[in-house]
Amino acid sequence: MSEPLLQVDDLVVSFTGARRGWFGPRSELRAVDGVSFSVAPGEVLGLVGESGCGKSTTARAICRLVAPHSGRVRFAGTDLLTLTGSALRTARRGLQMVFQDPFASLDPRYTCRRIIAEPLEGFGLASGEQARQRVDQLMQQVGLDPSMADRYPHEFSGGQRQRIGIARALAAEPQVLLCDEPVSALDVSVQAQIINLLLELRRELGLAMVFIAHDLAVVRHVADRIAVMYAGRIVEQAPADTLFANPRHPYTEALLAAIPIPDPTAPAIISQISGEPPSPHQAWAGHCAFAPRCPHATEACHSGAPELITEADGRIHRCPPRQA
Amino acid sequence: MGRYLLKRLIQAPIVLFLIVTCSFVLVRLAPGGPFDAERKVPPEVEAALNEQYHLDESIPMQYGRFLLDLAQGDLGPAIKYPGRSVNAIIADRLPPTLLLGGYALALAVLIGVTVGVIGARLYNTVFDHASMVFALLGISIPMFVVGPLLLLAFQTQWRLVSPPGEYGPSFAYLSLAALCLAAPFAARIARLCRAGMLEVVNQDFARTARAKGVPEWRIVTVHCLRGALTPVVSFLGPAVASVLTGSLVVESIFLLKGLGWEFVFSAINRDYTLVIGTVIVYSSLLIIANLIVDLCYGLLDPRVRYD
Amino acid sequence: MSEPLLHCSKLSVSFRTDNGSLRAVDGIDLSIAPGEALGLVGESGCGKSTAAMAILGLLPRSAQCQADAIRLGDTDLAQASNRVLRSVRGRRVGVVFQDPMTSLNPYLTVGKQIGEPLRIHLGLNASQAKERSLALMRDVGIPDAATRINRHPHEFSGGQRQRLLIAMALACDPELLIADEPTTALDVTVQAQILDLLRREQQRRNMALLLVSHDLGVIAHTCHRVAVMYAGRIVETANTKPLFANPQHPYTRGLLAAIPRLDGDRGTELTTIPGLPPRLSDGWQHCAFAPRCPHAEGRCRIDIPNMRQHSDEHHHRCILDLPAGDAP
Amino acid sequence: MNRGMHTALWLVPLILLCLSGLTGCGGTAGDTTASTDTGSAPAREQHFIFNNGAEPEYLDPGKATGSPGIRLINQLFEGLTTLDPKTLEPLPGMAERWDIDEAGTTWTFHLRANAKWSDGSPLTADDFRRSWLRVLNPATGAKYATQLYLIEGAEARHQGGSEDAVGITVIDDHTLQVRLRGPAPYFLELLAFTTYMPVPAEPIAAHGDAWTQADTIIGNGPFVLAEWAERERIVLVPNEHYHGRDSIRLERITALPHENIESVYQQYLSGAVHWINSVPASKIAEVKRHPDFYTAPFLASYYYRFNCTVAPFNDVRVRRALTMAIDRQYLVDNVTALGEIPATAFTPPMAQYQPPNGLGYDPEGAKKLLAEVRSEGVTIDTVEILFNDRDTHRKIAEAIAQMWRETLGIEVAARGAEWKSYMKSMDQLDYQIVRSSWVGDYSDPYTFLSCFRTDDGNNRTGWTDPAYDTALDASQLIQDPAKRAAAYTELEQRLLAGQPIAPIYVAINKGLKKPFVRGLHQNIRDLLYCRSVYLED
Repeated sequence: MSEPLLQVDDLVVSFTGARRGWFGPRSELRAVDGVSFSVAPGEVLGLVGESGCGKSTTARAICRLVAPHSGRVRFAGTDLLTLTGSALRTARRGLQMVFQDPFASLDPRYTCRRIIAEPLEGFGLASGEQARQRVDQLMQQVGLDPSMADRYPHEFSGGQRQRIGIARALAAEPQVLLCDEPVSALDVSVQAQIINLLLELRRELGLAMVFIAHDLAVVRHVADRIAVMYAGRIVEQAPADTLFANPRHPYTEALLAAIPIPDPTAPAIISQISGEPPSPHQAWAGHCAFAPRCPHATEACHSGAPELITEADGRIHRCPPRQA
Repeated sequence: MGRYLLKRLIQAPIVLFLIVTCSFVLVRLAPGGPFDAERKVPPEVEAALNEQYHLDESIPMQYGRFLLDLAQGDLGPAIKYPGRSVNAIIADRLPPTLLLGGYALALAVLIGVTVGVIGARLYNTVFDHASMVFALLGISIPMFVVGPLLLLAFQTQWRLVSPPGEYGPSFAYLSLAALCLAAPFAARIARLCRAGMLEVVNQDFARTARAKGVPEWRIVTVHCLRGALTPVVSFLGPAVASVLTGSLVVESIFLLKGLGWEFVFSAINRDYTLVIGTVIVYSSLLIIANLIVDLCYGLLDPRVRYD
Repeated sequence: MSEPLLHCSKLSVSFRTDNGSLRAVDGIDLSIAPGEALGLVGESGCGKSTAAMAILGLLPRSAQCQADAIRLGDTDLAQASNRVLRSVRGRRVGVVFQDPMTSLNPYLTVGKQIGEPLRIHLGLNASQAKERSLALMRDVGIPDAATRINRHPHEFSGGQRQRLLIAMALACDPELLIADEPTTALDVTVQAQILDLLRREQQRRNMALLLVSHDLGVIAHTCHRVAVMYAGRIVETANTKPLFANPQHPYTRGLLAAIPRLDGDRGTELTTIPGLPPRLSDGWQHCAFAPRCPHAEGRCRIDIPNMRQHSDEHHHRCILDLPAGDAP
Repeated sequence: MNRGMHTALWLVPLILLCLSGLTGCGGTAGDTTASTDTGSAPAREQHFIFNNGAEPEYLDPGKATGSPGIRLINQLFEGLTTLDPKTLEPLPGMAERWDIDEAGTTWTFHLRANAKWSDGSPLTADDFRRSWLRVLNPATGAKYATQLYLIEGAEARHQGGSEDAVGITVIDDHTLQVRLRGPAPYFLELLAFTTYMPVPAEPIAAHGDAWTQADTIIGNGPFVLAEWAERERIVLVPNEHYHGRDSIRLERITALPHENIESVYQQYLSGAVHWINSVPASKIAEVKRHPDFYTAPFLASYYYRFNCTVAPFNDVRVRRALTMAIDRQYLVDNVTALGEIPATAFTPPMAQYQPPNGLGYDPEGAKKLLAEVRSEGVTIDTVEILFNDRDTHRKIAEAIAQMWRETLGIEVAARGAEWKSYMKSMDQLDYQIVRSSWVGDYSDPYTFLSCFRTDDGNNRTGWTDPAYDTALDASQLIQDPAKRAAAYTELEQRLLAGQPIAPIYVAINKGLKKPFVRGLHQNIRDLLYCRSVYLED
């Protein structure tokens, strides 16, 4: 593997919660609890997990949209967390986000052209006629008709708005796209179009991506490597094929088993585990957060924090070897 | 909940203390004193009077004396009522104001909620439009216009109520006063309740109830009313304050001698002790009303947490 | 097919809006046999939820519903009075809604809410209703039901709330359960649990199920039969296995092909349906899918295609005969 | 739980309604009894109900200042003299006759043999001496003590001197001798004033300021206090020990303290009140058409004060110019419009005295005068009229501002202030021009003219004229009525020459009185004597 483009080390994002007892200390909520991963140039890392597991917060913390508590985010050789102001803005140019809700993330008062042109002018990449041409080019690139450039976001459909969001991200000429649930708000037929677009952009521009989603089938289709998050931690990280063929962590197993396969002849969906993921409002538990739902949990799982285990096949996970 | 209550109960006297201290200073800073009059009082008389009420002392001294008396529950002698104590005057004047205010609030809630709920159920019908026009009138016409109009109609023209004479106000007369005081609040409550109801009946849980075969009246009363009342309850806190201030106007129009009237009178006359006494009573009423409203949220909506 | 439990014929719903009327459901026929699970599938805005809600008259005021008949057993719900409709709702037909967070009344305890249909329809008194509610809560897998029956909905997790909604819908042993996107708001592991529960209760009670979903994966494992909707019309209906194995309508084929598969090749281009799902309008005068259909011919844009029989119980609304297994 | 909750919510207003219903029922029942009583009685019940305008501060004759209190005290107490209800002619009160020495300064009063307190105990000459000395004791805090300054040594006593030097001598139980500082023809009228009325010794000693409550008060007037429900009503019934009891016809008097004139007017229209002595300004046109409406001259002057200590008002020409630019006729015709009499002098006309003419409306003269001042380099750009914020005062101020603006080209601002801050500004000479009025205490110009003595607390203009002060004191030593009147005229001319004020009009009494109320006269001092009042069938 080449030198990573984006390296996240032990990232922690925490919030203070309610006071314990009458005069007790405020509890600490860890939305993201020691997340580490890296993305090589041109690589797509899938980040999956259920709602509230901290995957979106991770993306936001990397872009400094929320303030991380601790950890390190190295992007193209600089530590983003130590930068502020314009230095941060400049350093962040190569790292662009695509959001889940394309409508909420586009300013309704701006035309499509102005939205896409904003990073061009903001980063001094192009202006005037040059910018016009670049916007037309970007719109074509994401499959939008440049003649629609002067319309407002509400005049576009959901899929088209997501294309605008992608075009805006591309305008900054990034090396890494952080895609936060880019297709979950879309219908199946449109979702496929956007996935294809992202794959095409990756091929053409050599973009690296962090692709966040809760739909495992979509992530599997897009990502080279997949990290599975649960309750703020990455519980397993492996190349996509390896992960699906042979999940190591019991949570990954349960997640895979629960995916509804659109094939009535396939084995039926089985709910292997009971209970629900912990709410992010629950106080941070030091031990394995999955233990209460885990069919294999032992005494030890309920006390100590699970260590990261790196296996020979490049798989990293947080579950100690099970006795068969 | 317990902690919240305790916190509020600790807060209340502190808030009260601050209000009272501010009023104590402010009323003394206001130009003029209790003995200034059109006809100049001879200086030796003014000196004698000031001495009698300790107004010759420095303000900190007066304040200390006031606190000492207050600690014993004594609000002092009323300056403009020779021979009467503030305590006695408040004891005398508070009940009519409480009666009028309580009656008006009850009327406002009763009329407002009924009209609001019916308006929401008959959304976009003649009743709905008519009641909202009335509500708009109720909100926009001030009490000092409504009051004399009511008197003119019911007392002078139709002779349906008699003015308070020898035997104090009759029930009908009191009702008229309460109606005048209640009108703007009933109107606001009707609008809030209608809006609340319209919002709540369109929520998913109302549809769930409908899908269970729950009759419409039961959806309104059992499922939706509490939700629709939440904005009404938040309005009631400030409403209590407005009812208290409104009672100043209504008491004056309807010639009812309550505490509100006394408050205005004492402020105009710079009756220092009586002003502070009424301020204490009013502030306490407000603090209690707000506390009750806050606790009502919890009764209405189980999701409310007190922190 | 045995005598259907529910039969809707020519069910249409339009909405009055500021820009005229929108036809959300355009003359659909729907039948469910007793004990059968029917999946109603389609993309957002295709009218599937509207159609399901129209059966019990649960549409908002702005909707206008027309139908030749909505027969439930020997009752015609299309002609029924409000009183009759009320006696059917919750008693003969239960409904589970999409969003468990907002579909429960936050002001009432869950016990009260589950007990309500029992008291209204079966005339149980408070203690009887409570007892039955408790049993129902245990049935749907609420742990510690006895103490939590007096709790309010906000004290339950999302999955548990959906279980409570199911318990409420099942309270009077309905003949039909309408589940409108019952798992869409839930996480995948919880979704599996709820689907388990629905399947189990449906079989145990031999109850008919109308499952409305956009997720073909959910339908595939839960329903006996599937009806695919597009732009307010049913474009294809068949038993589940034939439909997935041999879809006839180009829209169904496109939909199935657009889903990334766990067993497919990663990183390859997904098959897509070009264009966008149609906006609702005053109703299409020809095949609504024609503008997006790669096979469309001139005649597709002339008339509304009729339902055609492909094989036993496999009908579709395409005038073309597509070769088997050919993806669009 | 939930059902209970809802019931509880609805219970609160219901209980409140029931409670108010219960208390209200008591009131209704009372009303019914009252009306059956009147129904069964063949003649009209002699129960006179009037609105007194406000709650009296004091019912203590020695301490009272406000007219609501004085109006009631005149029924409850009686001085050595009392006044004719119509003409205000002094009549024998507690004294049946009196002698005056030649100098007109020593007065000997002979009390009625049957002078009694309302508890039946005898009223003696010493009661008067004690009551008057009480007023003169500075510790008493009697605001009207100056009314007694006419008595020799009184002023000195009030300022801390000895009681023994005060010229009041008790000859015997029924004879009282008073020595005055000078011959004062109005002394007999003054003796009827509340400050000169006797107060009982024992209740005051026992209850202090609270002695005027219904259960403790002892009076000597035609009526006694039966009930004082504060802020609700005051009820008087005849005093059985009053010397003129036989001529008293009213059985009951109820005085209401309501201040909201608008509502009081409605009350009058509904018949619940027989007499109101103020009318709503907003309904003046309607009120004027009412057959019960009356107006009468009043011993009161409405005028504007100038602050003579600040420029440009320290220049008499400016004060005169401003005075000349006021069109009083226009004001009384169009602004106040109730029959007020335009005045160019401070003192209103009285039986013994016609005030001299001051400066009338003369816009040209005003312009010329002001031009003269301006030519000396004085700039008069903006002036401010201060008034206590009431509708009538505002209208008058705005009209005058308009006149000054148009005639003299001065920018005038009219500023309303709350009562006490208005008083404060006036007291501290913190104003330029301020609205004022003065009500006479007795029918003698002295009650007006003495205000402008340099050191008088009621001067409030900073105007000072030593010659005026000297002449004022000298006038009090003149016994001959004609000479005295001439002296007053001269004084008034001096005052008007100094022009510390701009007289505007003589005020009037106005009110509504039911036609069946008889013996209630509108006298020049607006004094009420119920002993002559009765209700006609």
